[in-house]
Amino acid sequence: MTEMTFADAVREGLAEELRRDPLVWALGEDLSTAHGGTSANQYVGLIDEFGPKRIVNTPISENTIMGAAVGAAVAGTRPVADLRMADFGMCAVDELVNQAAKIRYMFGGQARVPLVVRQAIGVRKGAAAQHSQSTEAWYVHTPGLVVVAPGTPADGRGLLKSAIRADDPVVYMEHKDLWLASGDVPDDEGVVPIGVAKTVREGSDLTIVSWSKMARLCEEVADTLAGDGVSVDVIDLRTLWPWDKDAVYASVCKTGRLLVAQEAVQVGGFAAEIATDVTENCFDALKTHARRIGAPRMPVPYAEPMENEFRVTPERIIARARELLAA
Amino acid sequence: MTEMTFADAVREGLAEELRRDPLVWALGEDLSTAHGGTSANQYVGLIDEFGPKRIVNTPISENTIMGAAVGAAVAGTRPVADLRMADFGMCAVDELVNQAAKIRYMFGGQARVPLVVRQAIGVRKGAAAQHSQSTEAWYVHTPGLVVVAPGTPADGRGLLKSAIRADDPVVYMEHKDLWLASGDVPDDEGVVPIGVAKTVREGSDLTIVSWSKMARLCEEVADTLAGDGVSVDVIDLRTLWPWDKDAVYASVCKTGRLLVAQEAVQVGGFAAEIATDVTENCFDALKTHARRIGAPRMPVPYAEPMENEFRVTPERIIARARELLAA
Amino acid sequence: MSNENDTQRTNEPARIFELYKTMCLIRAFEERSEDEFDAGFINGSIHQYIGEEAIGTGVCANLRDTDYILSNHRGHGHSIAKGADPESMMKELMGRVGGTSGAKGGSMHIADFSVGMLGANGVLADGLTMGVGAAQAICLRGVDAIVTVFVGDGTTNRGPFYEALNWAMVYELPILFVCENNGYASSTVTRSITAGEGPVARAKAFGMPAFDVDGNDVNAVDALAADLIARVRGGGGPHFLHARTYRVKGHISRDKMLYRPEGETEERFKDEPIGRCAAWLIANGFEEAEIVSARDAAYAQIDAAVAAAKDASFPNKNLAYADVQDFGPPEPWQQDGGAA
Amino acid sequence: MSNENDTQRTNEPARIFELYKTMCLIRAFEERSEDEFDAGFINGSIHQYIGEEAIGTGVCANLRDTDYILSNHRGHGHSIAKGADPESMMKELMGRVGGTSGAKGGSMHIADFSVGMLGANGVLADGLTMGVGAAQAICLRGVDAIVTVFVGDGTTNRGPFYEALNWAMVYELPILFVCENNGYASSTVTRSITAGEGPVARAKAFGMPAFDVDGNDVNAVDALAADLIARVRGGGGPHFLHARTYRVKGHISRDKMLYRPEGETEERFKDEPIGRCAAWLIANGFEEAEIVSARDAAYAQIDAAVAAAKDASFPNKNLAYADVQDFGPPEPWQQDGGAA
Ligand SMILES: Cc1ncc(C[n+]2csc(CCOP(=O)(O)OP(=O)(O)O)c2C)c(N)n1
Ligand SMILES: Cc1ncc(C[n+]2csc(CCOP(=O)(O)OP(=O)(O)O)c2C)c(N)n1
Ligand SMILES: [Mg+2]
Ligand SMILES: [Mg+2]
Repeated sequence: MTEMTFADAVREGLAEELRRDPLVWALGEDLSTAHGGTSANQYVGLIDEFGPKRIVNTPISENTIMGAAVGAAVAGTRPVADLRMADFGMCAVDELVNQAAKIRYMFGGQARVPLVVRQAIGVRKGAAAQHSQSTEAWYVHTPGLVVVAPGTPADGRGLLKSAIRADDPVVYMEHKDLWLASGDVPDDEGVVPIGVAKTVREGSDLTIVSWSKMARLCEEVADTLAGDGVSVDVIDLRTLWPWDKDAVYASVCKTGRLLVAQEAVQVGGFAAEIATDVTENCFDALKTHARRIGAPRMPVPYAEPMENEFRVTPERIIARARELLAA
Repeated sequence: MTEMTFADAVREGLAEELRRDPLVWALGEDLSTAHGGTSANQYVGLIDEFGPKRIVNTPISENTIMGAAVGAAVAGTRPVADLRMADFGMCAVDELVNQAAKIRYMFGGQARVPLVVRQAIGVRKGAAAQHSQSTEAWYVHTPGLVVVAPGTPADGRGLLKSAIRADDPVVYMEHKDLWLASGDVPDDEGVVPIGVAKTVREGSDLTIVSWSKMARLCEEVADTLAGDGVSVDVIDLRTLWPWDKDAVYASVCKTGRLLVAQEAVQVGGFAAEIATDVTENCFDALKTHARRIGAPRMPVPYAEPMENEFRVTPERIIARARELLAA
Repeated sequence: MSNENDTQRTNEPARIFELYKTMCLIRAFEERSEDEFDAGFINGSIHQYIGEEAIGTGVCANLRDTDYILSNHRGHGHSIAKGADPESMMKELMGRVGGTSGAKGGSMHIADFSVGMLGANGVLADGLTMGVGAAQAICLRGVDAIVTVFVGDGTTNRGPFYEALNWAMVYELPILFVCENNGYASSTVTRSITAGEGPVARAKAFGMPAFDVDGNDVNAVDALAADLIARVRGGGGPHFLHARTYRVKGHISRDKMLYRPEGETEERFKDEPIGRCAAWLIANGFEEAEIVSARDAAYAQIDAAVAAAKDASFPNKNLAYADVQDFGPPEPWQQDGGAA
Repeated sequence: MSNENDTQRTNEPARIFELYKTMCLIRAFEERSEDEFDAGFINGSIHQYIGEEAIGTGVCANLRDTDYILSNHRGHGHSIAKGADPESMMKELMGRVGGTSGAKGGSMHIADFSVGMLGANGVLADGLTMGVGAAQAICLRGVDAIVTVFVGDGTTNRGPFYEALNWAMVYELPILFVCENNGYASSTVTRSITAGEGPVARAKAFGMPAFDVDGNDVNAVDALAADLIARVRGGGGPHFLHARTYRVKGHISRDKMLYRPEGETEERFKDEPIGRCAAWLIANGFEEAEIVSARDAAYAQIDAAVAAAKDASFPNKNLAYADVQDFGPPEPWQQDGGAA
């Protein structure tokens, strides 16, 4: 195990895949001239080892970053397209959803689209309305796509590897606030399989399902609740589609109580899917109905007191958990 | 009351608004040269009365159709932008979500964005993967947007009027299969308020919530189930955000059973939101857990036998309803 | 149809006769599909290539099987010209077993990857951005191939078109852009919504060599395409071929063309490429009878394709659940025994 | 700062002295915001306009309060030049009550609709498509106003830029496009990702009159802008102004510019517009002391703005729930007494 930041771990993972398979390459804005503070940080130095044909600095052309990745995947390579933020990803929804997600299907299996598209999610302090969105629910709702949202350096690296090796298009959503967060990363290959959740706290009274940065907050929540004598199973989904139903069902059967916590706007979010699915499939095991928590349905405001109103904080999760435990 | 098609009723409604308010205008591809078989049909003849400054035939430039509508709304007019299909709407998600939905908020109320964006949804026979998508769930999940999905000619006309008069950006999603469907349209102004559902069948055993074309299928379902002695409340939501919680809660309190039916892909769809919300708010009234039904998570295939596998048919809804009633 | 012999000189009568046959095959395919559409055997919409056959034919005659093309909504002609089997295509249009895309795509998603035809497309301009990516893949893999992308005149007003032109130049990609200027974008006269001198001037603004040709003259298209494709293949970077033509039929087969001035179609049809090519062939030593029998053979081939398609069965409904993705099942209907 | 008197001749020393003051105000604003950012009083990111002041200043001096501008991520200078109050702007950056956008937007969403500044923008190129729409609204409403949109060199590779150029020409809209070519797109040298001769050639390909100017020479910018804006206002349709400049600072204030050749910044800074303008003013009859005191006044004004911003309170958290939309509540937190 080596301790490193999320950004470093993911860069390592990418470098390892670039070394392993000459058909892997990366494209995006500023990838080979990287400077601090953006996802581009995760490419620092790669140009020296892999050259400008595999670490491609692109024009500011989101449609083409995504579209070219699709074309290049169809034509036999494994591109990793970086759209920097899910907010800019909106400029390329068409290429992702109408093309990448459908090509295998609508051409009857004649082609595969093995690409990874990175689009970071989450609120970063002061980033405001257009640089803070979490859109994972859109892509879970989109047939043809795999969606991953790793929440630790090890998972960031390990899931990037799986994403690159997958023959499906994978939407890789990292949280901007995690880039500088540190954690232990295995010294071996450390591949993390797609579709497998991780139980990061074990407990018997309540199941909390979450992902990305929110899973880290839920660990805090579990620790706090442990002080009250409440023992919580915290499941970090890591992959949102296909999500690990077995792990969640098993936990809910054990605890009988489910809370799903997400950073995204609550209305229409992915938490509703999990709550509904679990209700449909584990109804008899539930001691009370499933709950979820997510942000108010509003854009992300700039000033801190207002921004905090958008945030799903540990305190808010705890309040919801207590309500659930009392029911 | 006059019987007319959805397309005609909506064209009438638009013409009436164009007459009422000189700041209303429409833009989109082929609007002034309309030919049969597309949403452009709904503009036939308007150019003659309102001229090319108000019925604007645009270049094939989806980003700008949407972006220009936003700019024109901010600058004091009320544009109706037609993107033809939700699938092409994906080419303008950025302008809709990053700009239209956020401008009022991120500029602290300095501006309003009174626009309507039409993007038709739904499977039309043989239209296949890129011309059949139903993406209402994305926009319900997007703060700042109103989402309407009328399912009758009268609602099509009446909600278009409300959408045009609203100061919020409104995503107006009509179903392609309804364009040629007929229905009674009131001879008066016939404004249909945003946020108010319509109970289209009254019953006491089961609540079925739906919208758009699916609400019509649910009427059939209710009629069939009536033959079995099951009496069904069918609620046509008409507006998806804000959806009429009062109407749904009241119905569920009466029937104790909820089924939500949608045409869109089930996973991550809007039905999950309704099921979760109702479960959270009317749990004690529920005799069994809420159910939902939606399409398999796959692109829409072309050939009929496969296409039918995508469809949420009355038979499938009935099967789900019976399962629910038996629980 | 691919042609392995790149050094063969263009405009030789024997070669043009081959192009003539390809054009006839496309024309027959389009006419018969309209009939079958009207008869209810084809669902959705079909966008026909009638009157534009010389472009796809002249261009693809200079491509190899290993070269890629990316098409748009009007993809039947490009497919046939690139060598796709018309019978499998007709099965696709009729939604039958044996369709090029397993009956999952239909007309708007016609594709035959085995001959480098990477697909028609229901979203305008997306073939362009995908095309530059395919060209980048070619470079990365170090294979000897080029990419050709077809784009309509109306589509040159979509932003991705410019992004793709710039991108192609920045990375000096082996790609040929072919703009088929048929005067219309659906029901709209393209000039009425297009500023400046048009596609050639726009391409040149990106430093891309751009050339104009009479798109109804298959000899001229073939000759120019041969030249430009040789340059692209030789490492000369992206090139732009602008072909002037006319959309003889409606935008889709159902289109009544109420927006079109009376007589325009008939007037412009006089210039259609197959008749012109036939006249050239006769002037260059072919017998009328040879030409007629070539045309008849094309129609016979398509009639046989139609018959075979009608004979083919519809796909099993459970195939709907195949080829969605490796990870995560499509969650088929449980209650009526959908696929496992 | 708006100037109601359009007939005033450009390049009069008194006028240039006013422009000088505006440029100093922008510079002072940018320098002080960097300090306050570093001190932790400003969150998020700030994109500074240092070294580019002559463009926004020279252009906006020829606009009226009733004209609209649309900006991009680098919007502080445009706002001040258009007449926004620096104190309210500083409050916005610091997230305080009294901020131009009620502290909801911060630097990247700086806007002052009362002076026709319709907003900075966090998404590149979106101001362009919105700008043509605003110009269409002007025509529909029949008001006497024009639109100016600012766009960076890097952004000219995004598709919507071309759509907007074409659109503006098709509808002959009253709009001026101003391309601020500062040589960089974040950490990338824009030329390295841009094909052809650049923005002017690209604009011309759409038939748009396009002109190039030394963007560090406020006299030249002012004169060209006066000319082009008069043409736009006079019904001459869209025009394109390409201003060459240099981004003296990092892309954002935190940017260490490790990608930039050593000495480049210092060398290029010699050409910065405020020093050049000061020299011109002295050569045209102004006293050094007048110039120094004008600059000092600008810094004093901004220092006062900073002080006032620090004195202002933070907005009540419940304001977060205001101005989302009329229909449908944001569903605020119930459990901790959020807004009603
Ligand atoms: C992004 C997008 N916008 C709109 C459409 C609808 N549409 C299909 S074809 C077409 C006209 C295309 O015109 P052109 O590019 O000239 O090609 P042509 O049909 O003339 O071959 C339109 C508007 C679409 N398929 N995709
Ligand atoms: C659509 C989109 N893509 C990427 C970004 C990230 N980004 C912000 S500014 C910038 C560089 C812009 O360069 P240029 O247009 O030259 O403007 P400058 O910063 O030089 O003023 C980038 C890539 C963004 N904000 N929006
Ligand atoms: Mg055309
Ligand atoms: Mg720049």
